[in-house]
Amino acid sequence: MSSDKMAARPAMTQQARRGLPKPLRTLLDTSGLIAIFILLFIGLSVLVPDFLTGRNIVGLLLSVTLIGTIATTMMMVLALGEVDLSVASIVAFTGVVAAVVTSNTGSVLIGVAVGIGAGAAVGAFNGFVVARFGINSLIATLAAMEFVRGLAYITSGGDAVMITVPGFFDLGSAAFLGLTLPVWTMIGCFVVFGVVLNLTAFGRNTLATGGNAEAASLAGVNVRRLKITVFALQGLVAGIAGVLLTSRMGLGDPNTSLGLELAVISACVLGGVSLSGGVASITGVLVGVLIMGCVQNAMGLLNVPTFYQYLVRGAILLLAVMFDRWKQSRRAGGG
Amino acid sequence: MSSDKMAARPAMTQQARRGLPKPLRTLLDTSGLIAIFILLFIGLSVLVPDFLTGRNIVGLLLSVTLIGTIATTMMMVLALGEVDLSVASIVAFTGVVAAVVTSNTGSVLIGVAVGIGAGAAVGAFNGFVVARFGINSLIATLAAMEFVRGLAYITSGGDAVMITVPGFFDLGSAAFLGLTLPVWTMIGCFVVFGVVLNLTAFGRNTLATGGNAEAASLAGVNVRRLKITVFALQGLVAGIAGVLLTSRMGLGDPNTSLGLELAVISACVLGGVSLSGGVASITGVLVGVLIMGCVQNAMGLLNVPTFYQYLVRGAILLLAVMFDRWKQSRRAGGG
Amino acid sequence: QDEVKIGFIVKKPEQAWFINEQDAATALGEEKGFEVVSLAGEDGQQVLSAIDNLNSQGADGFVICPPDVRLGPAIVNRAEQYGMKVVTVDDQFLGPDGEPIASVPHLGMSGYKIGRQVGEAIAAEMEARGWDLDETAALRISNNELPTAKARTDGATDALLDAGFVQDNIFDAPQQNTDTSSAFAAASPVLSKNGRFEHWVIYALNEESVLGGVRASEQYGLSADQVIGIGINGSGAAFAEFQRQSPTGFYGTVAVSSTMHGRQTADNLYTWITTDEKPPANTETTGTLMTRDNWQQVRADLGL
Amino acid sequence: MSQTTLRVDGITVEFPGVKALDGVSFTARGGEVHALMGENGAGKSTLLKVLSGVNRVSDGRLWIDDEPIVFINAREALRHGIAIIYQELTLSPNLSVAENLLLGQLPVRRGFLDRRRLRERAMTILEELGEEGISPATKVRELSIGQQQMIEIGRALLRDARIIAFDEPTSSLSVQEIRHLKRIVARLRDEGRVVLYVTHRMEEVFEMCDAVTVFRDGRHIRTHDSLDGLDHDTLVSEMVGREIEDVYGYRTRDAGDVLMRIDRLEGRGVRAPVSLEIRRGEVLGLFGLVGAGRSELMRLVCGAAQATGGRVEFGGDARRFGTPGDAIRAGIAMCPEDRKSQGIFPVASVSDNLNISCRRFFKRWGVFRHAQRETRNTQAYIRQLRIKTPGPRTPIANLSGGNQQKVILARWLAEEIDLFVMDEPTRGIDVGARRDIYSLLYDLAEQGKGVLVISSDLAEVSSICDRIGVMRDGELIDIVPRESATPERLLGLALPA
Ligand SMILES: Nc1ncnc2c1ncn2[C@@H]1O[C@H](COP(=O)(O)OP(=O)(O)OP(=O)(O)O)[C@@H](O)[C@H]1O
Ligand SMILES: Nc1ncnc2c1ncn2[C@@H]1O[C@H](COP(=O)(O)OP(=O)(O)OP(=O)(O)O)[C@@H](O)[C@H]1O
Ligand SMILES: [Mg+2]
Ligand SMILES: [Mg+2]
Repeated sequence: MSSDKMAARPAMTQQARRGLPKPLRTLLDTSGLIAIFILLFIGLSVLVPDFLTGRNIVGLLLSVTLIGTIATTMMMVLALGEVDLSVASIVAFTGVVAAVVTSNTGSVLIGVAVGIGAGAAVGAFNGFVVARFGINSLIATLAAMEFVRGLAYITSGGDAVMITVPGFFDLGSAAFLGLTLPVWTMIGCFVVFGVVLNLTAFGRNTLATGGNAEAASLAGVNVRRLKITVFALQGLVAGIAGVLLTSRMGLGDPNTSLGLELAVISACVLGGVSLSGGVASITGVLVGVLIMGCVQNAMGLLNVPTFYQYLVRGAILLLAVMFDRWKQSRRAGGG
Repeated sequence: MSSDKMAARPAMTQQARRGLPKPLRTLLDTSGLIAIFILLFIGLSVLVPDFLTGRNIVGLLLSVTLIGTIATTMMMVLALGEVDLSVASIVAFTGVVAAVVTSNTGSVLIGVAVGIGAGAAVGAFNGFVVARFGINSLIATLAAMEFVRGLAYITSGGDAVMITVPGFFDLGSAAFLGLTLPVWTMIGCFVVFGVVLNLTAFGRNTLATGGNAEAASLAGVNVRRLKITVFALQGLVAGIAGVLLTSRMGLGDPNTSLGLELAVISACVLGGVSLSGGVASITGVLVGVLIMGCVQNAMGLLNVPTFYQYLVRGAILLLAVMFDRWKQSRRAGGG
Repeated sequence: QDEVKIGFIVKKPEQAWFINEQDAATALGEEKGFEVVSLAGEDGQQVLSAIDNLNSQGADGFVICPPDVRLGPAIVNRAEQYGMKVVTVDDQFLGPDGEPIASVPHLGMSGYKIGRQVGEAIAAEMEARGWDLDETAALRISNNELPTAKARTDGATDALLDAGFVQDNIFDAPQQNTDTSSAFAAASPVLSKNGRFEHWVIYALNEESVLGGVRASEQYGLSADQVIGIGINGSGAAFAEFQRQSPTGFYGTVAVSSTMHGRQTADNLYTWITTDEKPPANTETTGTLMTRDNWQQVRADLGL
Repeated sequence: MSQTTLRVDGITVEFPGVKALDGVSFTARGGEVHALMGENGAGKSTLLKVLSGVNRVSDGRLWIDDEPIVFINAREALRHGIAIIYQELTLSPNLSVAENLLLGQLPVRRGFLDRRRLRERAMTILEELGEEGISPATKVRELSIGQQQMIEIGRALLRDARIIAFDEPTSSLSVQEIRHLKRIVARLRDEGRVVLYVTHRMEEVFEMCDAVTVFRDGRHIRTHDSLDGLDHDTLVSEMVGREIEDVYGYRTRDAGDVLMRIDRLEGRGVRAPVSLEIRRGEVLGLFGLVGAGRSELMRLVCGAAQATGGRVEFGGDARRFGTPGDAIRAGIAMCPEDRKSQGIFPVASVSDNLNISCRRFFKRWGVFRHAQRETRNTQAYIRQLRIKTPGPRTPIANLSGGNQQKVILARWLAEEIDLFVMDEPTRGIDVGARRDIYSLLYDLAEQGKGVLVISSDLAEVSSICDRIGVMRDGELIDIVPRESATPERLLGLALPA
């Protein structure tokens, strides 16, 4: 609707744009969000000392692995027109399970497998409840969020679980080309789900279902199976993230990652994923994650007092979305 | 879709229903959720010692005032097809502001007015951003949630703000007919917003806009003004709740009510309010709030270990929604 | 290297306690000419990012109150990797064996001991008021998800039991958060269920929670002289309560000097970095009971 | 009421990549029904949306009674007495019929909703619409699309507008409702209002309208101030820019063996068991009034709803499909009737909309989709059905209604299956494209496939089908062979006895 309203003044915007140098103009025109990110990144590199150093960038990447990894499947869930609030609990639960199982069996492999499997099982259950009974995913996963967090506390006895098998730590610190396994996992997830979303029928069906579930069903998409699969994938990836987190930290903490779900969802939405389903882009999500990570990192480097960090985070989030909206309507108007 | 599938066996369900006593049958047929609540309430009264005592019920009511009060306007926001994540921050912020202003001016009236006004202002700003710029309300209010929480910390310096004017405490403890002002406020909000939703053009326009914003706008509803008003009301009511909380507790705590927004939203959704807008019922919300409150209260009385409380809360939430769904599809099938 | 730079990482950056610590450290830094970077580490993930961040800024070491004591090995590991020195404040690292990591200097109060102090103060006041132990119940506002909270309430419980408190009269009110309203909600059913008791004592992990319990007790018609609530910290919530016109059930609080903690640990670390003199392995601090009568004095003494 | 004049003066509307209207000028006078005609995507709906302030113009203006205006939003337009019945339904599904009818002008008394007046006004208007059967308290989502369309019309009538425009109102209405609509339109005209009427049905133009303006590609082609002496073929060739002799172009074929046999099938919406056979190479029609149960019957067959009794034999075996997907894989596809709620994926591209089902045939290494083949497929249908779109990647929501319908149709034409069930396939499609579609259907039949067409367009069913089943009130009344299927006979069977 609002794009309709903006549509009326193409001439004006076209003029305004002439003032900018050519490459910047093209960039602004093709993607608002990527442009925001690049400008932000350049700005931070220039203004914030120590920002553009190899070790800071590695640190930055590491700090967004959890959000980034889970954002890839959250993107799928949102594309489907659903939402998953239980991811933070799954991270905590699978981490605890992996720690307990590894400690008890002495086998890293079994521990990791059971941990990840537990995540996938929770995800599949969410999907089943949503798809089979037609229950709103917000409420279903909110229930799962409580339930699974409870399971994490019960499994761990409320206290963080130490891991005694040294091989477990290697998972989180194994490095290749200067990046550790968690970072590679995040990169892998971006690649895999980027491919899934864009290059497979499964991905397109997910988008279609998010756009209009009834039409998708009539067009032969097995909506129920699709939903279960997507939620199971979400659980699986959250499980992987949880296990890696545990191995990085050296302990399975049932209290970990409170509030992670909102951070992940907002990274996705910042990246242009529609909450009403049907619209998603993997580059958008990547950029959304990176914007949030860079801002947080720069605030740490600049020693911004905690309280003001809230203001900055809120303001950046709002400004980024507003700028993106403005870009979109301008593009619609400018033709 | 799923109602279509259930629709196939009216004969069977009609038969099954004959087995139940008449009044129960009618109840089950008219409203699933109210029935769940009544059964739950009877069950708890019988099984949980001390549940059905005057003072426990008063305590129960008091413990749900915060959620209950805010749920009434959250219902309006959800009916509009939007969502507001910033309520918890508004509660904290307005409480702190009221405490600071009261202490500095020495006037309870000014403190309360400024506190509530601050809430309304934040709400109106949210509405403005959502309505004017067409920004997704989840992301806009997420930004506000961060920003306003930051403001609360900055206003208070991070520490709870003490109130020196004794008149302020009376607000939270003033009693009438055995119920205190916060409880009456909650009751008042339920009445007011019940009336607004069902008996005014404003309420019906809100539902129409939530059901199909384009249709409402084409039919001449001033959607933009409507959105700003609803969000402002939400801010106003959250402000009232925040000020009352501060006066009840005797201090303005910037850390208060973390996670309240999810509790409020889930009470609404439990009460049958649709997240996609256009469907809302005030009795539903009341029952949703009461179910959550009763369960929490009973777990306290039964001394359920903390960790298992998570399981119970999750399970109750899921079961209630599932039962409600099942009821709905049965009714659709049987009718 | 021209200027020394240290980090100060805390688990709850919004709480007055930790803000005081960080502020005190920063103030000391200005006095002595080193820079303090205040960072948040609310979970393991954030702590490691904070350390990476410090490393990017070229810091020489950091003071930390970890979100989980068992993160010790991972944190020490990361710090060693970057050649940074670590001291802990408030919460001491535990090693894989469950024992404190002795190689990391620590300064703090043991949660259990401070809890005991609360319990002892309550016992003393009960005795002073001459309460009958059979008619006295304890409202333990617990938060078993948080190990520090558990240590504190356990300490208080043990001290009360040692003073002859009746085990069966201790009731748990599990809160979901650490703020006033969640404590209020948790306390309500317990109080309503146990109306037969004449007197109540209330304790929890902090002042806000005890206050919530006291507010709930008022709701159930218990007067100030029927309730003894004692908190822990010495923050605005307590001061607010002490400033009220008439006494309430919030009898006192065990105040601990966050300022001293922040200053001392920062100083220790600075000395370690500049003179290579390692601070003592474990310094235990204690709290001071602060009541309506002496709160201003104690507040000034502790520099809160 | 005094007579109003609407003058459209040099209106130009641009969308990214399209000039939807290009300097259009004409005049419509009160007391006449002015038809707007043109191919799909010619710009008819765009013009109406300019009238209602939804679309902004980049040039030109409107004159109402010699007063120049350009509206900035829908409220403004409503205040100036302009009411539009849009091509796509714009109702709020969970509100009652009465509330939807009066949305935007709900009656208020002392600050509160005046429920009594709400109900009364709703009842009056429902009666006028000939929909006395609908209770004002019913939720709109429980109505059939035809009924919803009538509510939409009722809402516009309640505006008491000077200028009232209908955008293809009859595309989802059946004979009975169309009759009411015609009466209403005549009354509006007699009251001196300006009535604009968009349709693709020629017979309506000649029957109801007094003047006609023809558009092509966003340009004004010609305004006939009177229909005297204007003949069907001239109008068609002005619209599509070529000669079309017989739109239906029926081709005879021989029927093969039985493809599907429905035996005493029962379920929701189908009150009496239905038995029916369709042969290879046959085009079978299903005619009936709105709510006769044709769609419901086919939903039972295609797995979109579950039958309570009876059986379906397909290709010789008894089959039961749990989901439409099962049916499609077995060789039956259904093109749904409600394109907005059951057909399109509004935010997805034309290509994604078209290939959603058939893409399973072009996979790479069993997993990846074959983007080139999808694009090729899309482009082939864009050419074949003359779909007017800037390109295969345009979001389908930017297409005109008729072009969206063509995309949905192409989705099923691209399928490699044996039985095509088409529910109201030509809804909103212009004459030229219709001809192309019919000839495609005959092609399919000639290849030995079965085609089942549900249609409420009497002329259409009686002209293109080999046999026509007539349903009434959830019952299959009779199956009439083409030779004896006169419109009168079909209508006689379909109308309540
Ligand atoms: N919102 C939009 N964005 C982009 N293009 C649009 C939009 N709306 C319409 N168009 C384009 O404008 C042109 C005219 O469309 P319009 O809907 O007016 O056609 P129409 O004459 O009503 O056709 P139909 O008979 O199919 O309804 C089409 O090419 C269409 O693709
Ligand atoms: N969602 C619904 N809820 C309740 N009743 C419905 C619903 N959909 C259809 N019906 C009813 O089922 C019956 C059959 O409707 P159906 O849509 O199958 O008729 P049809 O012959 O296909 O007519 P149409 O011309 O509208 O497509 C009608 O009485 C209709 O009112
Ligand atoms: Mg059109
Ligand atoms: Mg139909």
